[in-house]
Amino acid sequence: MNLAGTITLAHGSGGRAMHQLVDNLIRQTFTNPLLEEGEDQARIPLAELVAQGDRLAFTTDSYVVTPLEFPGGNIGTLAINGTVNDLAVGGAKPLYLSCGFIIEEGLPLETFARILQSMRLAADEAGVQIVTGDTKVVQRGGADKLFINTAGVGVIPAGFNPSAGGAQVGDVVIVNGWLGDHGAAILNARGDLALEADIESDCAPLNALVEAMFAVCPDIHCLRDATRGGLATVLNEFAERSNVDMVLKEEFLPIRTPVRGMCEILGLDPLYLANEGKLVAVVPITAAQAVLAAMQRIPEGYHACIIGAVMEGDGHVILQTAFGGERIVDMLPGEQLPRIC
Amino acid sequence: MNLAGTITLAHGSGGRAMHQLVDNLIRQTFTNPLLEEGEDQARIPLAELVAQGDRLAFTTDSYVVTPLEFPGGNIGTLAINGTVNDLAVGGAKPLYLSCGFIIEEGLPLETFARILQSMRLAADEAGVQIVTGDTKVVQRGGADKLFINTAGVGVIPAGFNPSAGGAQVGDVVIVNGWLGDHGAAILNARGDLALEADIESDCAPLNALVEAMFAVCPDIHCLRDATRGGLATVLNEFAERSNVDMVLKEEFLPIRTPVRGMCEILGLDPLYLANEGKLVAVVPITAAQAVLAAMQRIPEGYHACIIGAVMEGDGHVILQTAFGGERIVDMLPGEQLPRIC
Amino acid sequence: MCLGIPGQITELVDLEFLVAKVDIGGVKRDVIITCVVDDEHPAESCVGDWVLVHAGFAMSRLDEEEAARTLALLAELGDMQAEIDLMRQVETST
Amino acid sequence: MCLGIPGQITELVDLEFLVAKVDIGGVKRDVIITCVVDDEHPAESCVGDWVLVHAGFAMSRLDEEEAARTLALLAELGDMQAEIDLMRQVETST
Amino acid sequence: MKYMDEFRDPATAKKLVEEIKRLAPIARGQRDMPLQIMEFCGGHTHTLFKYGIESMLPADIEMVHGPGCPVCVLPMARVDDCVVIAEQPGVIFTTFGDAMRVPGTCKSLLQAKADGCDVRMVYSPMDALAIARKNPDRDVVFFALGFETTMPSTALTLLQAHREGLKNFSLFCNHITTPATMRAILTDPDLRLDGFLAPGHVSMVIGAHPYDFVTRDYRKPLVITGFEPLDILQALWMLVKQFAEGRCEVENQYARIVPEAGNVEGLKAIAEVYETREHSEFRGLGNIGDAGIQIRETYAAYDAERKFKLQAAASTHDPEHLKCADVLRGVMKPWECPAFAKTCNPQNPLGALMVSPEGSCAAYYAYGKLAKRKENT
Amino acid sequence: MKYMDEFRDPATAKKLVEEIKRLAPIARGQRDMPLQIMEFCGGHTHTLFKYGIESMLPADIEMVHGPGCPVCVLPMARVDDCVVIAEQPGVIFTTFGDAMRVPGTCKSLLQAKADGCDVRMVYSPMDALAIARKNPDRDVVFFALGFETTMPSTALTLLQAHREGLKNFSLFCNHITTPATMRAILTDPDLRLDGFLAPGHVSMVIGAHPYDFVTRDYRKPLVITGFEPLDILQALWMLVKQFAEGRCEVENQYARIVPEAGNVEGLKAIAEVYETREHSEFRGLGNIGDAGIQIRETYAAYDAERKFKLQAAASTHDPEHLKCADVLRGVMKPWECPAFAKTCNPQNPLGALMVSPEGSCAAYYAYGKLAKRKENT
Ligand code: SF4
Ligand code: SF4
Ligand SMILES: [Mg+2]
Ligand SMILES: [Mg+2]
Ligand SMILES: [Mg+2]
Ligand SMILES: [Mg+2]
Ligand SMILES: [Mg+2]
Ligand SMILES: [Mg+2]
Ligand SMILES: [Mg+2]
Ligand SMILES: [Mg+2]
Ligand SMILES: [Mg+2]
Ligand SMILES: [Mg+2]
Repeated sequence: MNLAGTITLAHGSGGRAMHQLVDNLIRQTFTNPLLEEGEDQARIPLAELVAQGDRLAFTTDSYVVTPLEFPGGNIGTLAINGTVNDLAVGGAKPLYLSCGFIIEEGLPLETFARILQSMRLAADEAGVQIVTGDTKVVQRGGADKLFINTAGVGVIPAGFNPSAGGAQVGDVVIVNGWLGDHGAAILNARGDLALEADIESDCAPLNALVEAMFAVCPDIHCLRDATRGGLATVLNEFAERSNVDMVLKEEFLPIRTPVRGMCEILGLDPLYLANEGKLVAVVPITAAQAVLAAMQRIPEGYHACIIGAVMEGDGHVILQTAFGGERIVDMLPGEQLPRIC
Repeated sequence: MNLAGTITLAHGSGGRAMHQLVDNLIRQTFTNPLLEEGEDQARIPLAELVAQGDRLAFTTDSYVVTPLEFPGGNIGTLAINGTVNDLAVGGAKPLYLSCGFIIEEGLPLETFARILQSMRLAADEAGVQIVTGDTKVVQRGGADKLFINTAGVGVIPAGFNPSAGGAQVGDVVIVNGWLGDHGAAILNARGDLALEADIESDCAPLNALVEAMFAVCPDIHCLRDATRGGLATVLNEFAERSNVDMVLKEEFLPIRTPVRGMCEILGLDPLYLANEGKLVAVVPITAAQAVLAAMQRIPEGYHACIIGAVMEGDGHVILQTAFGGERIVDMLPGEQLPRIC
Repeated sequence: MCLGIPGQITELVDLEFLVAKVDIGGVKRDVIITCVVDDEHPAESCVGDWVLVHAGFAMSRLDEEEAARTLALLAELGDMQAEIDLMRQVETST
Repeated sequence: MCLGIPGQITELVDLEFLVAKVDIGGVKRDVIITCVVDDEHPAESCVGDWVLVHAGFAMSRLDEEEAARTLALLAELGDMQAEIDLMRQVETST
Repeated sequence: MKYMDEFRDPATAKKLVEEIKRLAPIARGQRDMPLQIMEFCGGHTHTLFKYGIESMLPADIEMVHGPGCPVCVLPMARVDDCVVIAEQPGVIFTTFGDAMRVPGTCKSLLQAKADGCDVRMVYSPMDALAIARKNPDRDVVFFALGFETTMPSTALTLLQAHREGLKNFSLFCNHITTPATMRAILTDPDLRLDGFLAPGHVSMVIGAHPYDFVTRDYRKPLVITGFEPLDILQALWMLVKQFAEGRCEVENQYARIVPEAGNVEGLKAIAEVYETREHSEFRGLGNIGDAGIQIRETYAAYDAERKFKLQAAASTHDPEHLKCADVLRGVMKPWECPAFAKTCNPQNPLGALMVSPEGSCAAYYAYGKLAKRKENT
Repeated sequence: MKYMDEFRDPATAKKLVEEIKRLAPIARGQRDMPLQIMEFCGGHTHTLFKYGIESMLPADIEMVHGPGCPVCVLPMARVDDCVVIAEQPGVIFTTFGDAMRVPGTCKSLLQAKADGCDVRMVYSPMDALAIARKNPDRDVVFFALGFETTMPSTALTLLQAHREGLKNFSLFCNHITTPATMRAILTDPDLRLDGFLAPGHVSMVIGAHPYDFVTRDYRKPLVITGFEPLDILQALWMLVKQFAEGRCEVENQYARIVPEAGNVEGLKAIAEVYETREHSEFRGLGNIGDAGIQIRETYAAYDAERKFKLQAAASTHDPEHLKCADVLRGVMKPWECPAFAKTCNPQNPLGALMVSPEGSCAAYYAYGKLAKRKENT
């Protein structure tokens, strides 16, 4: 397909222009037999699913990032990995994705094609297929360039049942590496704070990592990817739902220097920064070393470490500071705003 | 939840405000056991699915309509019925939906709550459950008030296999009623053409209708809902994919007077107007009367009628005019624009 | 060129600016009636009148008698045609 | 109030408008150095200097000697403390 | 719908076609070619194709599609001017939907909109005026386009803006007059035409007399015609009757809408606001004296051309391989254009004739499929 | 990170705490209440809570959280003024993130933004100036807020706008000076304070001498303090030493940043652009003569207050049941406010003290959870 020019309303009209965009660009990039059917819905043999587990996992996320492309990824890689990860942290093997585009007229076709291409690569890396989709085009000013929704289905093997409410006193808390990279990379890439930093989004699929973890410990108590709201928010969910306290050791928290630097400049707390390739696991202490070792064998887990423990309590996250004090790490009321005072 | 005020960026931040919105408004409105789990993904027993058919149907659509609310429905009812219908026209029994909101800050909470409420009602009417979801909030000017994506899964009973490529010479073409109501209602509701007409969107779930149709004719050759691009676009897809001609009789086409009136004023062709509760079926002539009779017993099929037949050809849609002539009804290049000349 | 549709004036909306509501197949729109108002047809008398609407303006009155006359002529032509057909049949059959 | 962070000037960006690039834990930002430039410290000499950055302005020079002195004092305090601890131990053990 | 459905009756059509078929050989007489009837107006072309009328006509009659489509005769340079205006900061450019897709030298208004210009479709120039009232800090320009049918509406809108003292409303005037355009066609040495269907809606404004020169000076019979299929068939019947009976008159098939003298108020508004341009270039018609229209000096404040200081549009000719001009003048059939259905198609129109549903190229493109199908089956 | 991590060393902290514990009883002497030390600056409050320092201190010392948080002392009426300005058509209202969430009488700037105002967060007033350069057709206002630390940056930005002749940039000046505010606290008859930690970053601008009146006139020892946890512990140690040794001096713990004489260029810019207001109302502090700051007549063109003709903010008092003023003055503890943790909480702050991470109410809200947990376990 000729990639000169931009997306116009015609590409979302339901007519010939839309069919050409869908057939010659989108479908061609994502190509796979289920998608090729070209019906209003993908049709997946249930027998194939039943062979892999006993429950269907089903999830969705919309992606609205600005800018569309940033160091370490783009909205397309986020859309694939984010949904893959939401399936994976349920213990599921991610299998099939849907993909809904909402495009602001004027988006260069070439940008769109590039994002599609990286979605394809991300899907291949995660071992999933995009089997159904939808494309809408809205007026100039009616959207911010491009939004992507993905929904995903996967299959959860029998016996895997991680849950935000499953943490038990004595469990340990593990993350798979550096915190806050994605949030800092986006702040940086947006450019309106005029900062320059060598920070890349951590955007990555976590399904291989999760598979390795379950292989050594089918009884992972809690498992979540730490996206919007960061580590702090996920741990607050765990603590509240499990009615225990999560106690973190500040010096165990893996935070890169430029991320710390950006936080110091802007008065932000890295514990609330978004990640797109980080998970938090709560595992029985007896399994902790095995899980950690399994994680550290997978690239997405090279920097996995224990950051804290589950203690008796009534649903708080507590940070033991390196300085020797303690403080509550509450869920934030809203977005963290850069501050100067 | 207190519905005074508006959606702000805090509601999409991942923090407390978002959790409150999700828990106290969205989850409470959609409430069902799978959703209550509150994990990153819904977990659906596969055994329950296998009991209903042999294939999983999976589809998605994003909804971007302006205005959000219009006679006959709103963006929420569209989001439920549209995805229910895309599952149904694959022969599937629609079961579970995901739901992704993209909200422009400033949307009145009360509007959002009203739309959620009608989604719940639409889901109940269609017999589906919203089991997983996502909420994003974007800056003012970053979206047009509210976009909704739904993805859906359902199960297709063994033997049902409608397909755009399945039309055979001699088949008849059936629609379930008045054409173009949704497109005309939206044009009217937008108000920028300053027209006043008593036209309601036909937004409706078609799964009960489809079930009734398959009950009398498991061998429906083609089945699609005629949404964007209207009847003309669906029939062009059928014709091209089946490599036959679809020949329509103009006097058989059910079009309400005000829809015709609006089309005459604006120079539009009702065959390209969107519908949100209309399907087009191509069925063997031997089954036509049985299918029609079955349809006419269901409210969404009261006005079902035969509008044409499949003839030998190379993929065109031909309209035999009431006046005695013939013309090609091609797919439009882009959106139909009102014209004056 | 020049899409124009017959509609019937149902209501006067603004006598100063000569705005009236027109009904076209059940669809209503405010149109400017400047071009169809004159001494013979003051605005006040327009309700019920048929006009040709183009681009939001009533551009001409529809002369209902002329319309009837044209239709009558066409019908007559039909009769004439029927006569001719009949004559031909008669000719053929004889 | 008044979040301020030490950073090191790595580059002069604009001598006329007194803009310099500052490095803070690997993050760089252009800041205005008007307040840290004087006859004794001309702009040209600033690269390598540590400054306190607030709201995009270098607001003060960081006196590295003073910093060292403070740290030394604190370390000394540590030694003193260690001495006291030792004394106490000796006292207790006797 | 009243006054529409009655004029779409297939039974009556059948009778009319019979009559035409009966009279056509007589009308054609000794001509070696079929009778060439030009429907001047794109609206008529649209009806012909929409109802499949040409296929009903005897071989003695051949329809020639005229240039009566305001977007079809619009030179690319004028679309470029629209884009230039729309790109000014603060401008809201308003237009009928028709003009949105017409290609300019590098982009259409639809593309300009996608690229960020505030281009809005309106149903009426009065709606553009309402936008101006509602946006006092924006400059609202209406693309005034069309033959005499549309001129009163834009003139009355301008006069209303003037009455209200609105400073942020102007017209980009690209109106064109029918009789002058017809005269240009009639003087074309390449053209062979036997008669005209004249545009009914133009005529309701200008009346019947402006066509007198056609019968008087050029001896071509002419019937003013409505837009329903029976209107056209009746008008064709009236035309063949004129030929058969050796008459050459201006007749009015569309008497229910077209008064002999036209519309007094409409003509008054036109005369008040507009005057003819000395030079005006139209696509396919070249520089037609008297056909182009501009806003009088009195209303200069409402003239977008003056307000935005547009250069007099350079005479831009279409690229050599695009034959829109020849098709417009009726000297070439669409399929004879080398671009037809190849590089130029409805998805990607190179010329305006492929854009508008009234454009003959677009119509033949669709019609061609049908014809091909008929051959095959 | 250099010059930060060294001042966060827990081993050194332990030694300092030991020293403080050793000296505190001597310092306290015969007082029946603990030593009341006010950290004037919200930045210090933040450090205290972030590192859990209060829990390390002996019972002889009680920290009193001062009003040194520019958003905390901002009267609601000033936020209302911001919203009024932001609502003007064409305005881009720029601000530090801190002020975004502060409630006004009916909305915060964050809500004004959600309701359609163009409110943008910036890191530096210079970034606001850059926005003004890039948007010559918009009016860019910067919300100039803060104590002396921030005043040079806004003054220099204004002077730069003046040099460039920018007509579309202005400051909404709400600066406030530290010594005048301290004097207001010291004259409050309700208050009992023994000594001060003085704000390190204000001091780097104004130097050490402006505090002389505190020791001279009010006999309260004062230590200028940095923002790392060791800075605070060292300063507290210095303070207890003063008490223990019977001294009453202005000491400078933060000599690495704070020069004796302050910052010459910064003070010059302040003097050039700003002057004190006659009347200025601050939350909790009432009308403090000399504390409020306005833009001099010479730079009136850059003064948003004049440009948008704001009424002199009516003296709006907080509703009776909101005790922000008392908490700010240090005469009431946050939990004594009847709204605390009930109607007023971080999700739905009624007062600014519940908004900012430096606000004592927000800090105690979080701290309270911890305390409660400790009781339980
Ligand atoms: S085919 Fe295209 S280029 Fe050729 S005459 Fe028609 S519109 Fe013009
Ligand atoms: S609890 Fe709220 S209202 Fe009470 S003093 Fe604190 S901030 Fe003010
Ligand atoms: Mg999700
Ligand atoms: Mg996610
Ligand atoms: Mg779709
Ligand atoms: Mg945008
Ligand atoms: Mg998740
Ligand atoms: Mg779909
Ligand atoms: Mg659909
Ligand atoms: Mg989500
Ligand atoms: Mg909007
Ligand atoms: Mg569909």
